[in-house]
Amino acid sequence: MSILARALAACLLGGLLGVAQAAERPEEIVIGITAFLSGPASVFGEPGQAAAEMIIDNINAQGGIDGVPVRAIYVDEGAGGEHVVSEYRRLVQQEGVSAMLASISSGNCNQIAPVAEDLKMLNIMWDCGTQRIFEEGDYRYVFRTQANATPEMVATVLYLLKTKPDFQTIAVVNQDYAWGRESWKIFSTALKALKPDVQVVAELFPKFGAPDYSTEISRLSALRPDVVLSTSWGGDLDTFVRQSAQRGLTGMSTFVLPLAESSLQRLGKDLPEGVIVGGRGDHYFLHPEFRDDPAFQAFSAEFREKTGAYPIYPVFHMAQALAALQKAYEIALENSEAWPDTEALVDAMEGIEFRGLTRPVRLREDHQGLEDQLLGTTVHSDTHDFAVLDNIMIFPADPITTPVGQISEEWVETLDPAMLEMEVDTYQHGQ
Amino acid sequence: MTPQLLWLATLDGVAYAALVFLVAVGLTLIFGVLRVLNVAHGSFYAIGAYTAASLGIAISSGGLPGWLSYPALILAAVLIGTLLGSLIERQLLARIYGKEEVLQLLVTFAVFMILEDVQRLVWGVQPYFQDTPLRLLGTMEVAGVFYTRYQLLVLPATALVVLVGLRLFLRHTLQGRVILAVTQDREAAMAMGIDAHRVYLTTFVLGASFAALGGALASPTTALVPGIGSDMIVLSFAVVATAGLGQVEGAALAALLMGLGRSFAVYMYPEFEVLMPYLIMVVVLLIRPQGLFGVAETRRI
Amino acid sequence: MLRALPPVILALLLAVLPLLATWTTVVLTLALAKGLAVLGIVVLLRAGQVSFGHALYFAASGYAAAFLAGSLGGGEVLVLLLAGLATSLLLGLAIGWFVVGYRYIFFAMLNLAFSMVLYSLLEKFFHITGGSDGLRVPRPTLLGMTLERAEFELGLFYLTLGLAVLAAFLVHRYLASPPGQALAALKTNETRLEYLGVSARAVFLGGYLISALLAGLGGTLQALVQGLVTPEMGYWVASGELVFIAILGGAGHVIGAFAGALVYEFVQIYAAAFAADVWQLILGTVLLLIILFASRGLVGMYQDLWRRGEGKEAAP
Amino acid sequence: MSALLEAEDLHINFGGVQAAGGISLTVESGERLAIIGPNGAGKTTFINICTGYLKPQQGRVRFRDAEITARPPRAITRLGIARSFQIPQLFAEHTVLENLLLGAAVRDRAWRPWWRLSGLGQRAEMLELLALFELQTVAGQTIAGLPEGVRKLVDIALALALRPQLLLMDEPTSGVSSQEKFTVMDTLDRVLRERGVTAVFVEHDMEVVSRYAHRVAVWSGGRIQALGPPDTVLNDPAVRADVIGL
Repeated sequence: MSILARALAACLLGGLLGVAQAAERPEEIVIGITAFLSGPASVFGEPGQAAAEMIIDNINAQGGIDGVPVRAIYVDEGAGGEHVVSEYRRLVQQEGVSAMLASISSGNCNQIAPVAEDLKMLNIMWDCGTQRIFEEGDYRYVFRTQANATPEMVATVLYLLKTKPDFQTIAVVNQDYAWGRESWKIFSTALKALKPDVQVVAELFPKFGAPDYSTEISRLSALRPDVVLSTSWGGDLDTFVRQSAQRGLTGMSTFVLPLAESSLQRLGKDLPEGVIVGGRGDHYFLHPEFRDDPAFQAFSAEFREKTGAYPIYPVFHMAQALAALQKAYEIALENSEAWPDTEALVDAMEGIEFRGLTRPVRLREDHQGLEDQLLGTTVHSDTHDFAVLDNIMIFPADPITTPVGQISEEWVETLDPAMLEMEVDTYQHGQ
Repeated sequence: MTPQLLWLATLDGVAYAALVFLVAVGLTLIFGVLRVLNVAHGSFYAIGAYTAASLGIAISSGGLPGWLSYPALILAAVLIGTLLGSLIERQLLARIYGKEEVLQLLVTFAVFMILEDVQRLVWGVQPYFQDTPLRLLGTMEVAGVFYTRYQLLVLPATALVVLVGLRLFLRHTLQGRVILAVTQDREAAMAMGIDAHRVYLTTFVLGASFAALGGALASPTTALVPGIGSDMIVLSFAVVATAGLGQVEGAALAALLMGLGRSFAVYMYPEFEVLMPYLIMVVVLLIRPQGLFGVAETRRI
Repeated sequence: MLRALPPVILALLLAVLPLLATWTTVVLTLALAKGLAVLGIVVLLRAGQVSFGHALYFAASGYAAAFLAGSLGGGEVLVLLLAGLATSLLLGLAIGWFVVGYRYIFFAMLNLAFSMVLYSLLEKFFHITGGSDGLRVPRPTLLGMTLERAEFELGLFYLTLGLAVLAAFLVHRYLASPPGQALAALKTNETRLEYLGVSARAVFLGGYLISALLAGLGGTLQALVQGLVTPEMGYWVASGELVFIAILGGAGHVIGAFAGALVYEFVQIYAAAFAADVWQLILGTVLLLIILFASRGLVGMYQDLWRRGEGKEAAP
Repeated sequence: MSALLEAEDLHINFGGVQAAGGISLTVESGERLAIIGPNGAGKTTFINICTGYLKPQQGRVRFRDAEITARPPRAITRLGIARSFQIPQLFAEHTVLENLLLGAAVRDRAWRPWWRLSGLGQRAEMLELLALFELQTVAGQTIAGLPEGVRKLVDIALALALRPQLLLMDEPTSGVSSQEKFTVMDTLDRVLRERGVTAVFVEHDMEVVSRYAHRVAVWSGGRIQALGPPDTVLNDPAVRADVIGL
């Protein structure tokens, strides 16, 4: 009769389906994955989704996990924080998911962690980098299968000081949200600890997803800082670098972009030489230690054929998260005959060690992943129509990650300049 | 605030104001005649931008000469302005002129929601880059800083052409004077036998084309992503309300005020950049509710 | 009174639904919370005015509750509700004092301007407001009881339902009362209202404060059930949505606000599940059809349907 | 008889047109004063000034020794002055009865937000007032659907509902058919006398003026050209020429 009545009947039907929970061996393992599938950040979410689909297809091709096929449901972070939280809750309560891989944005990770703990749902933070979650609370159901802001920023400072030890001024243009603000706090504190005489000439925080940086670029062009740092990523980073290159700012200052590994191919020739680039972990499609590894080459080729692009760090992070989940199921199945429920999976995740496509990662007792950090400097090459990395250094995770139980911003203040002498594996592009 | 920074802030402010003016002038023109605040105006901006980008990509991938991308901007604007403008005015707005103001406002809000999804369906969610028109013109150095000629010269020039052109059109052509007449006093104009529907259609198409032109011109300077429509529309609300609804020249000055306010904020208090336009709007509306140039209507009993 | 039967049945069904399908609890609470804010819009519409910035109070009260809950490490729901109401009352007075002097498009625009100022402040001052990620609202106690998630959400649902029914009744009585009718009189002839001996400004300020309180109440409830407040709660599109729902539901009757909010929330949830990126298209089209063919909204259609059922000619 | 309303040297002009160029007039309590004059002579402007809708550029208005020159209409109404309008000013979406009840509610401060307007105690009084003007049959109809003449009567009834001491009426009988004109004026005259209400009314029909007015003021070009009992003023050749000879 009225729309109202039909709508209510529909949701009654939907409700009944959700009530039957999976008790024993399910006929499929459903996992929820949140990622940016719209907006400027979709240049991250789409490859992440493609990687997940590819890996899950491969798992199912070998009969799934212990014979049970895996299915993924994707939630678009682009629809805003509230949508992600309510969709997350709907998946857990109505779709009966066994695990959740949540999210790219640090903001969403902050909001989801307590909700996951509340819903008692295994939650793997597959890409977000905010270190505050594990430092401000201890979680049973929340894990991070990759590093966090601290090792990434400390490694970047070390690489910057090893390659350009005598720069005087620096400016920052970060996105105005959790990641942008916190990463700058850690980077600037570490830099002051290791090189106290550096002067910060400008701190700019344009809106997340801002389409136009012309005013910021004009201001930086006038100030001419030695170094311009930006931890922005995805579409925002592409826009910022393109507009800076157009107006010659990249020629005047050394750009330090700790997340630009993900933009190399998209920026093409717009990304000049001499830019310091990081990959939030040891992720690089020409990774010196794994370039010749057959599994790495096979994955990279299959991914390129499916998406037309080389894998970027969100792809490696997705691979790591799924590898960890698979390993957890293996461990849980070894421990007991019954099909692992969430509690069994969570116990298996404690202190787990696993390998995605590059160096292995180990989870500490505070559920934080220890992941080595790779950085390099861009150089144009004749083999690819976009910049590749030279003078690559890989920093071991342990010395540059905040010890368990300490707060990053305080620990970073105590860094000792002697750290600069740290011995690090270094590779030139040719090798 | 050295003279150099002052000069730079002004240049950035003018470039940004030019863009905002193009969108705002269309909005104020439509309100002046139809007395409808077109919430869907931001969608014309966005779709104009996407169309220009698509044409540009087609040109460059088709191997055609780069300079063709300039006329492509105008073509995109006219195409979107006429197509979408006439479709919406004839099929929707024409049916509700008699209805209450809130319903007219909501029809355009509904159209805005529909077009937001249409954008997503047609152009997807991936960012679009098409900066041939910008790159071809190269950069120039001003006060030690490199500016793209496109942003420094083309945008303000186009805005000026549109402002002067519109002024001449409104004051010195028959069609223009008819539009002015309907703006000043709709009942009197109708009484003199002016065909209101034709005037509404031409005004709406003209206004929509300006917004699409604003979008087309902006496409080389920014990444095109879903949501650029909603940000631009609320900013042009601020410009139009500050200038005074229906005031064309007023919109130019208000856009300049907002552009400079925003760029000076980036230089002095970056945190206030986003806040400036609305702060200006609140202050102006509190002092002069009808806007800087608007005329207060008194009620006769 | 036969005509009132189906809505009563639906209301009872609504009350029982969360017991049948637990996942609907949060959706219904969100819909009722938004319905309260839409009820505020209905009050303003009765005076012939539209505020295009009313999500300002929705967001401000939500953030007030979030700050208070954050500092108290949870606090009590009733205390947080009072904090939310106090915030929208103070803000409503401060902004209302200026805004009630304006009418029609100027009233809409000035409200929009104030809401965008708040939105920019919420989004920009990261260290205070959490910026664009917003603030988490730790779970407070409900009537003194510390509850687990499921019980808390169910308790909050029934509290929201109670508040919604109470608000609907009070607003219905208010709109039929002398100050309420004076609000409607303001719409048709403000001059004569002054000539009766009452200040139109005072009448409108009364209506404005009530609508601000309703929006504030809605915002606080959403903050509590969602456990999260974001600047988007106060963005202009959110204000537009409130007006949209008022017209969708039908501004002629207080129930329209809640009917519209329920339909809106369910279409949003279901569209997100089945047709992710066209839910705005669906809702936009529904609104167009309503405005063009049934401008008295769902409630209006229901009344016409019932009248046609009784053989009487449909209302103009 | 004591002076009820004193206007003193009122000046106001709109863009060069002098709507009031030194108007001084005293209205005695209990009298019926008619105001006649060509259109645009400033008759309505005078009412607008006395009721606070317009602020005079010069001059003062006093009501029972209280200064009311620049007071807003709502304050002046509360003091006991009501007015009806040349173009009826009513609440179009309300019924006739609701219009009057709203007036009564404001009058008696019956302003509780939980009382029902339709349930107010003044309902009987308002129905009786409507009955005086044979309006009880349309009490339940909304204003928007009513003909001009009926709306004019409701406009006057609404002013009376406020129980004023002074009633200023702007062309009360315009829009009413000529046969009904006198029945309406008889009723009005009786009601005003019973309630002891002083009335000033703008009128064009000289028959009505001579039959119902105690005194007549002739307005021309924003000034009072003549003032006195109807039979002397209406027969004055100067007045007949440029005012009545229209």
